[in-house]
Amino acid sequence: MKLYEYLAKSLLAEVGIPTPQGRLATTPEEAEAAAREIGPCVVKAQVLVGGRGKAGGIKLANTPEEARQRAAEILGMNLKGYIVEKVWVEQQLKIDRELYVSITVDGQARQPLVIASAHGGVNIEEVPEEYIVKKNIDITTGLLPFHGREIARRLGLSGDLAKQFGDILAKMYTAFRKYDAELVEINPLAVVGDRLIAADSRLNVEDDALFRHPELPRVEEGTELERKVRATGLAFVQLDGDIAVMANGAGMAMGTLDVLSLYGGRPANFLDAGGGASVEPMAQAIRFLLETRPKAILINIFGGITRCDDVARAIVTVKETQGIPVPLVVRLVGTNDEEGRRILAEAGIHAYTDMGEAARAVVAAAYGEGR
Amino acid sequence: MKLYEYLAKSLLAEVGIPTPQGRLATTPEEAEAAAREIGPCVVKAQVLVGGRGKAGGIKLANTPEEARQRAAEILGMNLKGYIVEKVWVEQQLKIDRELYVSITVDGQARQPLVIASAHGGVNIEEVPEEYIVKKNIDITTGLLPFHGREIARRLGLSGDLAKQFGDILAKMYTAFRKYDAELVEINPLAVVGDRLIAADSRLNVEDDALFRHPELPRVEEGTELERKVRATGLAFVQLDGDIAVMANGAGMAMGTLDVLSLYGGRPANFLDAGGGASVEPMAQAIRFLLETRPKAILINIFGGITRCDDVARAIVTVKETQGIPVPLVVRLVGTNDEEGRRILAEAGIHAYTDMGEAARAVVAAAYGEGR
Amino acid sequence: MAVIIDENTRVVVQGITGNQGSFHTAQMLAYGTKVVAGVNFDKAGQEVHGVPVVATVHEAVERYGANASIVFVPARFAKDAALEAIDAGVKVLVLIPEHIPAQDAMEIHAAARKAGVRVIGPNTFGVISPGKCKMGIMPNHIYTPGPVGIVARSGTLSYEIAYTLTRAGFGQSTVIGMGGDRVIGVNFIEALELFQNDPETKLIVMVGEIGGIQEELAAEYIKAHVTKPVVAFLAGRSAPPGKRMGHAGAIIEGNRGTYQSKVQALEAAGVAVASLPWEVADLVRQRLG
Amino acid sequence: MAVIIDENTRVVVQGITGNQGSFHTAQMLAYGTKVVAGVNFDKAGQEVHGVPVVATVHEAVERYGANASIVFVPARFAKDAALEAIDAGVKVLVLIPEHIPAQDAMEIHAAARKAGVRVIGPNTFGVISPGKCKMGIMPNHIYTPGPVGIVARSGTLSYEIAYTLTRAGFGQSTVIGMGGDRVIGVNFIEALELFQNDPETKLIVMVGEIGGIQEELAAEYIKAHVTKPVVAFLAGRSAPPGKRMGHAGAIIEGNRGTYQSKVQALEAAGVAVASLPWEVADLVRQRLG
Repeated sequence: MKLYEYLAKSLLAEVGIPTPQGRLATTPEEAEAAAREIGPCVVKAQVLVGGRGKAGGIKLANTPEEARQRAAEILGMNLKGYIVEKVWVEQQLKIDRELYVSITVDGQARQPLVIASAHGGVNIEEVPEEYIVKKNIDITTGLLPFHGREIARRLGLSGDLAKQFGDILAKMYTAFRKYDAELVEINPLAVVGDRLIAADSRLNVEDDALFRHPELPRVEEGTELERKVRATGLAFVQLDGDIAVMANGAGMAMGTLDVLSLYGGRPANFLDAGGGASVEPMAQAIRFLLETRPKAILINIFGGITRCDDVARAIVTVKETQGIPVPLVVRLVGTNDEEGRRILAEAGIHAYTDMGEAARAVVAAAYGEGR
Repeated sequence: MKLYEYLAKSLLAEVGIPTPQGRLATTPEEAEAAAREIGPCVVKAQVLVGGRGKAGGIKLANTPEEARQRAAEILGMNLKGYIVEKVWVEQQLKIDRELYVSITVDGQARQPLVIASAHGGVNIEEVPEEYIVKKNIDITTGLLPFHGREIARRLGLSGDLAKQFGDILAKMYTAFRKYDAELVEINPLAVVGDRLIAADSRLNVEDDALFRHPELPRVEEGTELERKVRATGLAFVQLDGDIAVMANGAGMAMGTLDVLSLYGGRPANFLDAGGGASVEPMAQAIRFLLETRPKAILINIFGGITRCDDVARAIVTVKETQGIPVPLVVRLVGTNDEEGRRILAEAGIHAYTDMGEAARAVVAAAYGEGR
Repeated sequence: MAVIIDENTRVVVQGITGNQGSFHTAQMLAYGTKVVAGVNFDKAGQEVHGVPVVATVHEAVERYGANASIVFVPARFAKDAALEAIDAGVKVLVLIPEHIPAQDAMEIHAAARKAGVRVIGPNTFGVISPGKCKMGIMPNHIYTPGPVGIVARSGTLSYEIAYTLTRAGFGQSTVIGMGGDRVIGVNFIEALELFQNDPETKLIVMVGEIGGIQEELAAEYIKAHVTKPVVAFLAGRSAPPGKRMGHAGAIIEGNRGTYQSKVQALEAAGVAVASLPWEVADLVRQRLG
Repeated sequence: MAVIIDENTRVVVQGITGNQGSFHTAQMLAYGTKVVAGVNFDKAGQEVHGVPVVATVHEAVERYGANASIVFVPARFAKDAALEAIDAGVKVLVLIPEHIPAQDAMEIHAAARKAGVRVIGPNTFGVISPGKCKMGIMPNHIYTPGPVGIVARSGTLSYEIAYTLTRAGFGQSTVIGMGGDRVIGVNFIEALELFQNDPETKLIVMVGEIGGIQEELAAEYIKAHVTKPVVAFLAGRSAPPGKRMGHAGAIIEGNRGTYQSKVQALEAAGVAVASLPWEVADLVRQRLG
């Protein structure tokens, strides 16, 4: 879960990382008042989309009046589908130099990873490898002062800046652990005179650890339907095609989309019915698919922890309660598949065993045989 | 550093361990008021000596008046050299069963060690080995719920008592780490109806970690002189003989006492002049030894991190500033010993190289050749 | 021979009394897995499908000689369960739950590495050595013993492929589910090493997907160390960038982890990459005859 | 041969610019130890007795090939310094400071064990392989190469004994200071194992003291595994119970760790126990001729 900029910055400030002064504002008047306190400032739209600056969501203001005007311009703006409801009014900094530092989860090493660069202020993926310092942290002993010294050395920092760097890094790690972060990023970490300041920063909390963080406001990304489906615990992504797809297992769901595409089908979505969902959630998932008014539905199940009989019951439940008004193609193999097949047959639904056949069948049903 | 009972219990209660209700009192009236709140109680002398009960420092009181009387008896009492200034007025418990549990530092395993027994209420060293459960904790991952379950199983606990046990154990470990304890002990861990209560408990903080705990009041053990010497950072133990001894290194200091004893000397003290003390602290140490008015002084140095020239300078400093009115025997070998020997020679002090010779010489000097 | 588990594997099921734990215990028993005990502190003394329930993994190890554990407890309790199993001395640990926090997983893997425990998962379908032992949630009837080692990031897709191989007459030595999470135990490289050194395995099938750089790293490893033929299928060819496709790792970020980069890397390492799942069997046939 | 350190040991000194660090760097250099670098972040670029000061241990390893570190920083910074050295990849770590908190020491040893680093101390005088390498604070002139391996809980007392051995013509293979703390790295048992397997060592001298059960455990180990002759001296014969004699471990608690119990255990294991420090040389002479 990405956190809004203002929240991420506030949490990092809370653990002691120096951040620019800032105030949250929901009206131009509040922005003006904030600017009066802060001085020359930047007015920043609080939406979770990239490229806010280019889209006009970030503007400079040198006086309180300007801050009010800029806030008035930004509030209510539609940024890539999101309406701006809040702006973050933040102190302007006179930046002498820009560094980069982040802590993330390194799946290969199975350890936290610090990435740092003396070339900050740009997307780290665009910085040449030789300017990047990487260091894994042993999660059992944590981040110690020596990590700060060693990374500072490799960045070419010395003296008091190095000390400040180590201090900030230690506090980033504190935040990383405290908030179960998958990313804590300061970019740029600005040299302002003789001080280091986290000019811009991000804090993404891992979704799977949110149960440990009731204190954090939930931020839902995605379309309305995506949010609705995900709220039931299913992995769901809307795509721009017209054949709705449900499969179990992320790999299988992706594979189904791939096969469907290769046979000329246009998938309307990715839906992983997941690990061992029971009947009702799966029925609900099928209902969600029907809401998208697809030309046809393909259900592709290779039962493992998901039982084919449960899938069949879910399909029959939906058919019997609200009907399925578009062609439905089902493919069923794996755990309890015979029972599932029997349940479907009783409801007059044929179940394929071959994935390719099922994909071809749904393409034919959706677009007509002549295609 | 041992903590007073009331403080240890308060800190354990603070981390969430169920402890009996208690109040600290410095006057009989305060004890009476406490008992009025608490009901039938135990009045306990707050001194850091064992065997308080037998010495009359722990008494039952069933009414507030009795509590006042018992407190009046105990306050001001001399318990093994310590005057009782405070009593802890604690709720009486109806104990059904007594368990034992502690967390300590296991030097062999280099890990924290949980020791538990279903046979609590007595000194754990008196419990037969087969009734004792031991389990090391990996300090890098800490104490987890499973440790509680596994130890509870081996103690024969089940159901809610096991859950309470696990919860208390986890909190003991929290206290162990939070306070850099060398011992957290609950004995007895009392079964009172369907609840577990830490009827009596101890929390000893490691001396070497006290710098991390400015929040804890310092408790000094030992005689007045011992405290004064230790305050300078030296290891010092008063003994009942009459030859003052200074050596460098704990093993050497012990060895010197052993050799001295074997030759008929009676050591007045153990004093480890320690790892690389500089001139002034060593001079101060010699002054302390003089304060004990010994019959003679033996200084036995095998210089390593301690430099013999520094030792010599310390001796000469004392000799020149205040004089050394008793026979002084010095043995000097090791780092910079030639320089040390030269400095002493200039001050008219002979330095032995052989430890046995020096020990015999000081015995002769203290008790006369005829002995 | 097989890798990781075999007929000497004695399994304890953590969370045996739960819905999934109980169901898959029955399935594993039906497959012939030696499930020697299950763990639930509060239900110790009971039985599940004839398997004794004990209080802790330590008890399962002491009393029933368990040397491997499969975990079915809810994700938020998984770290405790996993560290319990490691502390109790099992040598193989299969973590079925999905949604285990990555930081918990890192702690689990750190402890496992220190103790020399092989971890499968989390968020895995498990591991099976057909005809010998199954520790997982995969269907029983789709595998058969044979010369193909399979290592897969995702479950169902690998069932699909194993099933086509079985029907085409190519049995499996061991099938390893790596798990779909970002922080996992046995990965492509470790699995490739195990299969390369396993005399029974004659060919290796990798089932990968978009996201991350695991397939690219595997390709480097294959070039340097693997002499046995390798066939791969990768899911996510049609996935748009920036969308997380279920698995924590399955997202194309920037120009990392795309379908094309993975196929290129693998083909450069001599791996035959199938376009459709059932083509894997054809590629295997060409290489094993 | 020698154990732990030899002529290939390349030493970095952590805290080289401090009083003790600087003094003992000079002493180690004078002894012939290859001190290749010192560490002090703020003084990187300077030199101490001709030894380059670098910012971190990693830099010392990368630029000067350091493979062993000796730590002189204040106790409260020792955990950080020790974990730095372990992370940087040294294989031998000598921890001189006393008063390192025991919980810090436990963390250090956990990390060291995981990384396969041999730790001497804390609160040790170090380790010396006479004529080859000295990492420690012991006087230079009291040792000479030879067949006796010494392992000691306390420093000065072992100097005393080494010095009498040297004067009696018995040189040393390696002298190991275990350190006086409760939580230490190389202990009697590990040292005994090293010496038993070292062809150069013909006899082992243990310098123990009251408190703890290390000598008793060593006695058990000797009975089972050590074929070379062992001679011991133990300090604290005259110490009263309940008084901590300087070292964290040197206290007789209850009936554990007494002089008598240690002597009995060692003698039962065939160890010759000297009553006076200088008798050790006589006992060695009787055994080595």
